[in-house]
Amino acid sequence: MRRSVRAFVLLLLLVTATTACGEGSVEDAAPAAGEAAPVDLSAFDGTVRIGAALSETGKFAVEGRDSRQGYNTWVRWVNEEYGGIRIGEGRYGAEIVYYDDESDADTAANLIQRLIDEDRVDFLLGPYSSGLTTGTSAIAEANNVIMVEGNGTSDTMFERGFRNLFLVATVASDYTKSAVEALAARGVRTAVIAHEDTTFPTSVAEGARRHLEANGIEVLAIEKYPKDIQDVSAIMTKFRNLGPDVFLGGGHYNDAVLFVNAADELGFEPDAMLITVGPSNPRLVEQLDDDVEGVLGPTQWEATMAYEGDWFGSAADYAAYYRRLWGEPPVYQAASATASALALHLAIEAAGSTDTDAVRQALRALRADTFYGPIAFDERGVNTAKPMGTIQVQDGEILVVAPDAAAVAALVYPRG
Amino acid sequence: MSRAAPGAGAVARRWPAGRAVGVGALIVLVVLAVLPLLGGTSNATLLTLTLMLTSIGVAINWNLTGGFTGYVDFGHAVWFGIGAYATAILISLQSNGPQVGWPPVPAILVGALVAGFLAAIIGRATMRLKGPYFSIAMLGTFVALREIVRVWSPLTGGGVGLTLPPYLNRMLFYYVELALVAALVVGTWWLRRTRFGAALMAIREDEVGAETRGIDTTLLKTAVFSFAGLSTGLFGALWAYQNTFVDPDIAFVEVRTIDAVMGTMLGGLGTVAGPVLGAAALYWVRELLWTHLLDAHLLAQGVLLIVIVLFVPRGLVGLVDRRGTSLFELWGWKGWRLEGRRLHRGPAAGGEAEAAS
Amino acid sequence: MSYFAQALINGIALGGMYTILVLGFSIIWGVMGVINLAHGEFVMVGAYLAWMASDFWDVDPFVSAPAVFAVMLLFGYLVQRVLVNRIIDRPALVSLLVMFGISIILQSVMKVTFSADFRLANTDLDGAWRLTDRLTVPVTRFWVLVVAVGVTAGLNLFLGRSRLGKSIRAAAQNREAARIVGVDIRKVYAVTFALCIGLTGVAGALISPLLAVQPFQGPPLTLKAFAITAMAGLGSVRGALGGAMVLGLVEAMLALYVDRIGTNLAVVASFVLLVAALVLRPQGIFKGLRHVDATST
Amino acid sequence: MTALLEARGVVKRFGGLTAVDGVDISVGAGEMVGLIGPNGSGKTTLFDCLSRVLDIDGGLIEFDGTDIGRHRPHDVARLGMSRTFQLIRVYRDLSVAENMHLSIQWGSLGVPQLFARTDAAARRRADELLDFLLLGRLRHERAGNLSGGQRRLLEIGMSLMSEPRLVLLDEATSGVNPTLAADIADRLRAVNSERQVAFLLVEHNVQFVADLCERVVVLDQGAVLAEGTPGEVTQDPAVIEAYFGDPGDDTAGDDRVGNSPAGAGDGTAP
Repeated sequence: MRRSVRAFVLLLLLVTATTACGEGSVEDAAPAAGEAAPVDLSAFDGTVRIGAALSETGKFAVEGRDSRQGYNTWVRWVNEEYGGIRIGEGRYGAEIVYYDDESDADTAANLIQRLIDEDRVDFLLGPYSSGLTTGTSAIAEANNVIMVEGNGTSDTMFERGFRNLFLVATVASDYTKSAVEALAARGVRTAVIAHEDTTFPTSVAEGARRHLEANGIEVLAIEKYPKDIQDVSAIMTKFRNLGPDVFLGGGHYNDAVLFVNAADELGFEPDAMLITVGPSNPRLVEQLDDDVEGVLGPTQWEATMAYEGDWFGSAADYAAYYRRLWGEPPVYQAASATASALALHLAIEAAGSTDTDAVRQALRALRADTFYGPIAFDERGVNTAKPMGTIQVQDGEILVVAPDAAAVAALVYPRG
Repeated sequence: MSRAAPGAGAVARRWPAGRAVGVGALIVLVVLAVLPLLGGTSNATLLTLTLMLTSIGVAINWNLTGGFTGYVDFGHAVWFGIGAYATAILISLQSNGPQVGWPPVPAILVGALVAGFLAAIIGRATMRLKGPYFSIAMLGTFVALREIVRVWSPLTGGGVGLTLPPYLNRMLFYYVELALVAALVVGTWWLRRTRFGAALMAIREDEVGAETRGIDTTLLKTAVFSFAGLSTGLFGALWAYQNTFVDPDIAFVEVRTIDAVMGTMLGGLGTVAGPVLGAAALYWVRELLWTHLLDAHLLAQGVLLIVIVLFVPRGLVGLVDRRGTSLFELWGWKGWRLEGRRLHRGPAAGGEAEAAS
Repeated sequence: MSYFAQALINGIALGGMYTILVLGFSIIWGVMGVINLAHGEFVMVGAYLAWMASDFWDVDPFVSAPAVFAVMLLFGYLVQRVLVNRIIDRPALVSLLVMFGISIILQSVMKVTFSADFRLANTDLDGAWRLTDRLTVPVTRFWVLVVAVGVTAGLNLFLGRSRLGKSIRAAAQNREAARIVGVDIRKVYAVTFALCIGLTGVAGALISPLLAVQPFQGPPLTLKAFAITAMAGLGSVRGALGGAMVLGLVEAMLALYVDRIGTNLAVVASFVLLVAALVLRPQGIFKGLRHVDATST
Repeated sequence: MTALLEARGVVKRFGGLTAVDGVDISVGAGEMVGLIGPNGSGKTTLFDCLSRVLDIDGGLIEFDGTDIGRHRPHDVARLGMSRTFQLIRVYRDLSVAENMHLSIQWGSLGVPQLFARTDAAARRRADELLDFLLLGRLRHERAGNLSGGQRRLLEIGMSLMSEPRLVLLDEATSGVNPTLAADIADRLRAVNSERQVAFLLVEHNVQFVADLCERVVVLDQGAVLAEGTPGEVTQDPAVIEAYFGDPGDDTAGDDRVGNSPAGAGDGTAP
């Protein structure tokens, strides 16, 4: 009999655990600790509540932190400098509710649902990465909540006909556009492409192929490789034999290391190397020093770009403001995040309300010049007004070389 | 504790206080079933509960082979991924080409069947292996199938994956999964009392002995392995439809296997209630760790895992019923026994060593 | 022709890297029967040590490797005393899960200490030797290969000739018999584990200029070690070299001769080979230290 | 009379060692045959071959006219040949009755019966057999709590549950006290005469074999050394040589590693 009592107690514990899990943890789940100082919103006529699930932990922890700082930059600015969002006659304070999605798709979905249902946010800002954005944007769509984002750029998610998803950044397939155009102008004839076989790099590579062919450059080969690769010698050997003018490659930071090293080891010396992720990261330049000289890379945004707007001022002004808040210069993921929030802000003001339909229409109609570049969404919800920038490592410095409007240095071709 | 008829089956002895547990389980089920109807239960809560039910379901399935049959599968999540992918392929045909995509119900069912079918083929080959070799072969199968899905891009969308039309009725999925988990619990409870269940346990205890006594061990263990694959495939198929998006790296996640193993161990290996209690508790503990420890949550999980394995080998159920299966009765454990809290080597008091090698 | 020759060089270079990566894993499994699921994490820790030496004191990984060996030897000994000692002879599931616990603890500790940022050590032994215009030998990998072959030969000698080595072999083949003839099993296991973790640390040091160092780099390396060991035979030193070379060459050839998806296929190949090797020939291709009969209870 | 079990030229090798070297053996329906031989002579290995636990490297095994050389063990069991093990294989955590229920005639079960609980008929049969084997009052005892001899009886009971026509008994008396051994002999004789079950007995205890069997086969170094009535065989000089040339040292390379702890105490000499 004692045994049955114990068994019963155990089951009661389970009930408690289950319900605690379902109900209690919503309250338990403290919002991820943001660095933003608490702002007194009582001075405003009301509050616009915005939700975001970002990766505090897991494989996107670094980018997640940058994105959060980007969003928080806007919150600080709009509440402290700008004086609140103008809606009709009133001035509304802005508040962002954050959760940590642990870089995990299930958790991200769970948290977005929670933001919509429990926290009753008016709008959503995007998570980091295409994978997480694809899953969560479907939930936003199904619940008719607008999500503006700047760090999930795969084309596939804009082919689903969603009405509530907007991207301020350049879509993945256009990552290489300005670089390819600049190279075509320098007489490049042939190219090869290698990309990691995951969502985002594949979108980039497919776009690159289109842009190359549109500019009359022949694509000699396209090679895929899996995640977590440890050796790219074979790919580079193949490419060396083809002798192309340009090599385009990329996926992740580690791939950039592998490509640069393998090219060096195999004596593969194309006139230009364009690597998707990596060259815009100062750490890579520092670690590979000479080997990375002359390598090109796409960038959404750089502080040196010649963009300016009525909000935040110029790109350089934004960078200075950001540095004041966080003690480090902004990477483009942070700028994209700030720009997403800014686009939403402008649309709310234009709509004069926080009503989803009104704001959606305002976003569609939005035409604005900002520190991040021009913003204008097409029918898919993608900002096609802003071109993708291209940087080149020159004497160990990362300089914008294309498009011409944003360039601060001339493209060096062929590289050293 | 009185027992019903003599020879009520292997199970009755191994599962304590059947009636109290049964009543308790029924109460939990009723609470979970009525909760959403009372109103005030948000979609977010439903989603949380659904995800928890998913991990409970996968743990129950893992326990079928890992706990009941003694074949510790380190690649079980592969069936989740296969179920998810098969369904996604069938449903998304409409958005990709001229063909008409399948409606969800048949797509989900066929998705599960595909997983079960593949599990039958692969299980037939890998279940010849014993102990860690089986585990490693399944781990290899997991990675190999994930990479094959990635390479087979015309069908699977390669690394880009497939998107499904969003259909997010949280209430519906919650009830479907609740019913599935309830059915699985009742099913495993019943299975343990049947000849089939007794035969599985005979395989776990002594496969050669079972075989010489006329049990077609290959057939039975492959059957239970395929069923586990099919059932986990079903959860995968439902998940794909809720997640609206699959790619190789989110459909095939090692963590799902690890959670199933850890949850089952925490609850009690080879018991009916173990995986349910364990997976629920793990889900809950993990939520706590994540919210309160952030960076250190992985560390805490690692420590927790080691502590469970070394010090609570019979799991939560074992705290109540000493006769639950201990880890030490699996694999090459023949010489080891657990008496009280301590491990002993050598024959049981007054007993004879069982056949080794 | 030079195309094939280059593929051969790439494959052998890759095989050298795999050899040094797999040795420690294979011997621990072969001698102690413990499947070290934290293997990749020990590689990662070794790589971090070499990176620190390179970044803070500007010491080349090839130079710091002996120091890394010593530090990891000590670390391995500690882990063995505190945890591994408790799981030897326990059911395989116990040791697998405990080793897995160690692996996530190491990941977590490194993540908290160093953040998830990528690091890269610097070596002076980089670049390439150009044999012809179309035929080059990667310098770093060449030296990794040299170390790998040296370590293999050394281990072979050690296991074959030295007293301690013979004890290790005896313990691997029949623990009870070894105990009867007076081998101190605990000591042998402690030495074996420490030695192998030291070796694994060296592997980490050597690949620190080749692969970016980060807390989550371990699991793919552990899987690779699995595949090679299962193919080659548990604890077989020569088998590790042979298996690593075979896998390196297969991957290099597939990647080179299949267009578009060759590199993807190479990864598929290593795991299909793993499963096939286990199902068809569980005892491995080479004769290992431990007798394996994977299909009987 | 055609033999129930007919094995010709059975060969089994382990690496370089030939454990069973061209053995011929036959057992007629309802016959009791003894199989004796010094340790390491290959008796248990031969049993493993006959019951198909081990694959054979050569020779022919027929059971009831069916070539079972490639059958799997459960098929053999379903044809009506069951066995016991030298090292007892009972499920220690189950009760005596539950152990019996695990040894039913699995081959005759349809799927619905597989998913049902043990039926009344099987329970009756188990109870009946347990009573017959003097284990009736222990039926709810945990098998692990039985004495060695009682477990032997239980294992014999399990092997009889499927109504076999031939039972291979491996060391039925090892680790059993003399009183119980006599009981076992008595029960075996009764089973044999009442149910026409044939037995092939591997035994150390030659007296036990001599009491039960009319025919004995002697194995040495994997080959048949002698065959005949117990009287003839024990007088055979070659047999005496084989036994005393290799004094009954229990640990000396029996083909099964790991000896039953109680195995050393029983009578091994002829």
